[in-house]
Amino acid sequence: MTRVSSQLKAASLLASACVFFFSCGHGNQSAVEPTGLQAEHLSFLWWIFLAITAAVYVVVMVILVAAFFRTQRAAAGDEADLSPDPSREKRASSVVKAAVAVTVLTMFALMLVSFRTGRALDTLSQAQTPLEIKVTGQQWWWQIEYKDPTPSNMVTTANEIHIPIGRPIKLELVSHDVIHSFWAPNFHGKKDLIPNYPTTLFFRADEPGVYWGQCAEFCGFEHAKMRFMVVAEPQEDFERWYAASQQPAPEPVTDSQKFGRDIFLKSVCTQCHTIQGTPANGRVGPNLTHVGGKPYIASGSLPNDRENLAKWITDPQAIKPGIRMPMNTYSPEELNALVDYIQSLK
Amino acid sequence: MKNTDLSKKQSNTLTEARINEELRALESTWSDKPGIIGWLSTTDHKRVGFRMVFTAFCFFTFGGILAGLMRLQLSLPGNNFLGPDMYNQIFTTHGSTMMFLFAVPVMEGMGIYFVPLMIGTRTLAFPRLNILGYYTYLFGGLLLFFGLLLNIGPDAGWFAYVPLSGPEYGIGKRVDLWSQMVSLTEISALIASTNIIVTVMKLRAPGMSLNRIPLFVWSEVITAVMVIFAMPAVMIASSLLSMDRLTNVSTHFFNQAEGGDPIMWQHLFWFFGHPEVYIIFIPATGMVSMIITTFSRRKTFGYTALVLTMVATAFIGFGVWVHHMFVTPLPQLGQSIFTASSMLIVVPNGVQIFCWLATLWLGRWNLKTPLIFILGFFGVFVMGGLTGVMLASLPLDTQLHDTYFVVAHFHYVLIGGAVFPLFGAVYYWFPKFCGRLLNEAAGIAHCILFFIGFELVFFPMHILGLIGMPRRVYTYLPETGWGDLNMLASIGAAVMVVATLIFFINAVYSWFWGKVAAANPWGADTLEWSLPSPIPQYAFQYQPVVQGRHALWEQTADSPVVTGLHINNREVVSTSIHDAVPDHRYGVQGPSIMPFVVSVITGAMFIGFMFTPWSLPLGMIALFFGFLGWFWSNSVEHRPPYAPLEDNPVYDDPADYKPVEAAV
Amino acid sequence: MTNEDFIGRKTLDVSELPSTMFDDQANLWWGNNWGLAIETTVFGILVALYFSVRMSISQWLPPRTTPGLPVLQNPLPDLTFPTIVLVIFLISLGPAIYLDLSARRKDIFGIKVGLVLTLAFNIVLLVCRYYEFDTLHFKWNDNAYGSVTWTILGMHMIHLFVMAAEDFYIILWAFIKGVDDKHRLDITVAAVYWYWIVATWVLLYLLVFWGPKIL
Amino acid sequence: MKLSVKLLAVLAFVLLGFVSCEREERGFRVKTPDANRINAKRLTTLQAGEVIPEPDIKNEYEENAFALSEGKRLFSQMNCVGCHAHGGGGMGPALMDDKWIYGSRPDQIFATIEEGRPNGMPSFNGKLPDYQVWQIAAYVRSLSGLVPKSAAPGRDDDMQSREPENSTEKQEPKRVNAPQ
Repeated sequence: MTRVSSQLKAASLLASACVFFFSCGHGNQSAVEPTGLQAEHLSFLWWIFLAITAAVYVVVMVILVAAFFRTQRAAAGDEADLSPDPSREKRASSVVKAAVAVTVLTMFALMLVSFRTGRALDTLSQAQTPLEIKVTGQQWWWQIEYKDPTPSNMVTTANEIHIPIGRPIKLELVSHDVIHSFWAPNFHGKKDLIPNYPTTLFFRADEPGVYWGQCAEFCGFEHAKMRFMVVAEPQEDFERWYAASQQPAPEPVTDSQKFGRDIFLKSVCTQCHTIQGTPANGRVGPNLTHVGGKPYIASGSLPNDRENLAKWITDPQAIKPGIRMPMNTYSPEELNALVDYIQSLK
Repeated sequence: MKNTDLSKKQSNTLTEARINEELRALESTWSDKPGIIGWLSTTDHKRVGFRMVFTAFCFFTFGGILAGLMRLQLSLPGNNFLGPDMYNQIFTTHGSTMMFLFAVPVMEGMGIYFVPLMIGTRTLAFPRLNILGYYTYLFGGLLLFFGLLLNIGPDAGWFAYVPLSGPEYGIGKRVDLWSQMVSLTEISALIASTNIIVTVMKLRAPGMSLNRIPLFVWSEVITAVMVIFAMPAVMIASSLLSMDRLTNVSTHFFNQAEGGDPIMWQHLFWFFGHPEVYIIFIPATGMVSMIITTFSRRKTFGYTALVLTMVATAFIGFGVWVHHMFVTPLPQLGQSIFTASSMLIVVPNGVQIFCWLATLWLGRWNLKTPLIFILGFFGVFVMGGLTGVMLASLPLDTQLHDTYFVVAHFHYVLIGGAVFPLFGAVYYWFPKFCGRLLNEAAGIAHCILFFIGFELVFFPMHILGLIGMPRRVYTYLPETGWGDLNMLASIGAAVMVVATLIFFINAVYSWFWGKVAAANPWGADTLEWSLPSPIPQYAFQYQPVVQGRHALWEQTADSPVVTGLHINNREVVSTSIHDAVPDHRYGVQGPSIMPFVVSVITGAMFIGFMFTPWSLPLGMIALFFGFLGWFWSNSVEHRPPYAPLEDNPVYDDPADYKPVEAAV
Repeated sequence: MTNEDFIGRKTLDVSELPSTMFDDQANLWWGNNWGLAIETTVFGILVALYFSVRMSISQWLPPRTTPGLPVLQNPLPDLTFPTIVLVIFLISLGPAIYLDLSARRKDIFGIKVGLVLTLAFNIVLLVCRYYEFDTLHFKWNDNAYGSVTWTILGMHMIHLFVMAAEDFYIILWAFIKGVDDKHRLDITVAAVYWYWIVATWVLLYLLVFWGPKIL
Repeated sequence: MKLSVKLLAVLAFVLLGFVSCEREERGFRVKTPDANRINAKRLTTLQAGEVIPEPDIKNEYEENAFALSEGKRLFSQMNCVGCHAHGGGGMGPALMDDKWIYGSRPDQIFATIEEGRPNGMPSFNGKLPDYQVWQIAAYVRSLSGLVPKSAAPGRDDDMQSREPENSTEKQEPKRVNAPQ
């Protein structure tokens, strides 16, 4: 029986390992495919821990299987052994003591590696002139504010962080409602955003690409769809994006877009959303100034296209039940114009 | 009579006539009242313990159904089967059920059932409190479940972090249901623990000195001590939370703006929450020790080490709670200390594993279902322990915390460390419940399927966590690539359901039509196996005198028994704490309906406290009368010594009695 | 085992052993003490909570700025009345010790006098506690400091209630049914409870009434 | 025997539940109670012809904890606090007392929010979906204790400026004239 179960065990390990390799393609939200300095330290630590603990596991299982094969079988009626062979007992006792010593040493080694990694992680916070970004977790989206000495140069956006590669990033993490947790596994471990406990997180991106992160502390209905995107790009690309983001929203061009803007400004949208350059200045929901240029809407849960926008505007509760955006009723023409306008906000 | 040993106190005075007369008296003295009143008022620890285990398994089933629903929801990306509202209620109820309503009570229930039997006595020290504890647990559990059925289940997670569970964001009465459930079940746990500790301290059979106590009993005592220092934290936390939320009270314990602290909630919760894991695990290690000893047909290797490691685990277990808070903004130095202590706790657990392996290595295996479950325990639990080492590392934990990796880890630890041994224990002790054996073939099928299903469900979760899946998400997007592994896990859940169904069918079938078991079908060593199955209400016709650590293996055909207890009162012999020398005859109260009445009042008081603070004074007034009735019905006033038979040497002075030197 | 197995067995006769023992030989004493261990843990956690509140509040003691009430700038708790109450607590140890000793001596008159005296003290202290809440100058819902001090006082007050009820039950029994061995044990255990109530109060008094000054 | 006990317990809990579960419903995809809206927009009972009886409109949100808390959130996010503070009043009248200028009935409050009032109360017509206005109206009544306490919101995680809604004593509404 144990043979069967241990074989099954081996088989399931093997199968799981296969699955592991197959799933490695999705590396843009993965702790074991680091693209930043911090995550590389952590990933290194992970593989060390995995190697050592896997070895321990194999040793224990081998002993168990060996015991299964070598010990004699007995029946319930057999006399129990109350005065076992003292020399065997003594040998076993020495082996157990040695095993305990090895355990203590292994733990100590792991502890040291762990502390060293912790110190290595801390060095980034000494970096000069990091890019400072304030991240505010809200139920259920992320407000991103790029700090700038001149207030009018500050950039406010949502659920999408653009960063230059190679430069240390300093995130100021804040929450005003419940506890959220900021986690972009390719760059660093997570950090909790606890109301009234502002905190910081340093990381650095080393390879350009689009990476995902999401809230890791349960925060209510739409915890699952509180995602964000990190776009790591070369310095010049970043600067271009930053300069564009500082601009107010582009004026509508076509008639449909103009009609769409009028609808936007007349209806409930303005109570919550801001579009810079228009009277819409609500602070409740995400800033929509450049929403048309974003690949995703609804905190990274819907690709940004016409159909999804229309769906999202009319019935957000079907996509993210419990979210604070109300359902809206528009005639088809109105909706069409509204979507035209929003898509023009590049 | 100085320095006399046992032999001087023994005489051949038990005649058949006397035995028969005493047996008849015992039967009527220890029997319950008839009818529904008798059912409600029983103080028989076996009935209460079984009820607790049975109720806990009912909650286990409900909790399992909830887990199945969650796996259904997560099997496909973007699934619409359960919305976030329902999903949040379900995962909160699943977690709370498995921790508060299954794992802890089932271990207490096994303790309530077997501890008195294993130490050779007839009752717990406070039998009426015992049944009170059961009812408060039952009411707490029903409260939670009817909440869920009525769509008002708590939805803030089983550790209910403020402010999400607080008055501003925890809308309605949902979290109140959770906090009152916690208070009620923790009252029950505290009662059971006090009871078990005192029972083991004072009611052990003569001769069962400290170094002869069976390991399962040790584990229950150590757990009980942990409960006493851990559970008050969560009880206070949940009471403070309900006070923060309550109409006309609105305190500010967790309101930072008024001097409270939301992180204090996490400290209070995890100061309970981490020991809780050991509260569940340590009794399971007791079961492992019992089963391994019996089925490897030899004395336990490293008895003293096993006891000391349990004690060490209990101690260190109180010093590791902050590793649940590694990603909160706390000072790093303090957190590093908790990394060290969290890794330290591996050492006693390692010692346990090595001792068990040595026992198995040196013994001759009687390979029956209970032992097979223990092998499964090794396969699963060791991996859970090792992933625990990873989570203890502060830097590594920042990646793994609150992901599916953690979900995998604690299911390996709790199912591997507690449910596998528990199933083994059920197969092992089933004959004591009903006098019949569980079917072996079905048992083996159950074990193998459960093991396969378990690995299918939880192994992929390690990987899911590493590739970014946080816990407590009700759905995920197709582009995350988590779909395949989630589907695999959901298929595994179906296998686990099949395995559990086999177990339930086996249990029901064997209860009525299984193979009739002898008193000691496994050739085990502890005292409960000297009793007929099922066990009569008085348990021991004569309480035994224990002569060795493995009581049944080391006793002889003429080992002495205790006489002279009053057969018309519920009496047992009470012994000294260290050497188990008899010091007095301890009379306990018989059945009474008052514990039920008091528990109803308590339940009503706690439920009322969700709505109005006035339930507290009103409840206390009602409790005053409830306890008055209880106190007044403590009717045993005088217990004159039971007349000894002629020729029976009189037992003079407790100090004269010395147990036979224990073989260490 | 069957009946036959017992025939002719050696026996260990315990019939001459007493049916009630005191102190660490009594089950009830241990049950009570483990219960007190639970309650001590409860108070320990509440004390920790008090310190946590102290850490969260930068200006200690915070002014009372409750809407609808006049602002109090330095709302330190009054010390006179609580100190008098503390002295009453300490004096009440006298009757409790007398009761404890009488129970052990089997002095029925002493027991009855002691019971009535302790209950009287208990009730006086309950009334005092009611007024003690006012000396804090905060209400439970003013801020976290108010919440935690009220909870500490309230928790301790619940013990006063429980003790009063216990005393009352024993008095009923003693005056109606007389004092037997079992209830002598109950009385000594109740006395332990009272010692514990007084001991915890000494510490909690220092924390609650001196803490605002010295912390 | 076992069964009967459990059945009894079940029954008791179910009864308890029926009382409470309406209060806990989370309505995400809320359709506006349109029928109410027509009546609610009447500003006066004066009209030509036959007297239409006073509409007796019950705002279901007043017994629903989720809707009340949504109303509370909107009350603060739509900047009602700017003038009314947290119910205590400032530029606008206090909402936590017993004085009502434009009526205390749910439909009257709805009309006040929807149409605005002289001396500064803006109109939210078209600025908020109707159901959210009803939620705010329900919340406004909770400020003076006019909704069941078991559904009203608890205290904020904030500096306290008033009694929490679920601890407010009921203020019997009185009609007063607008201050000149």
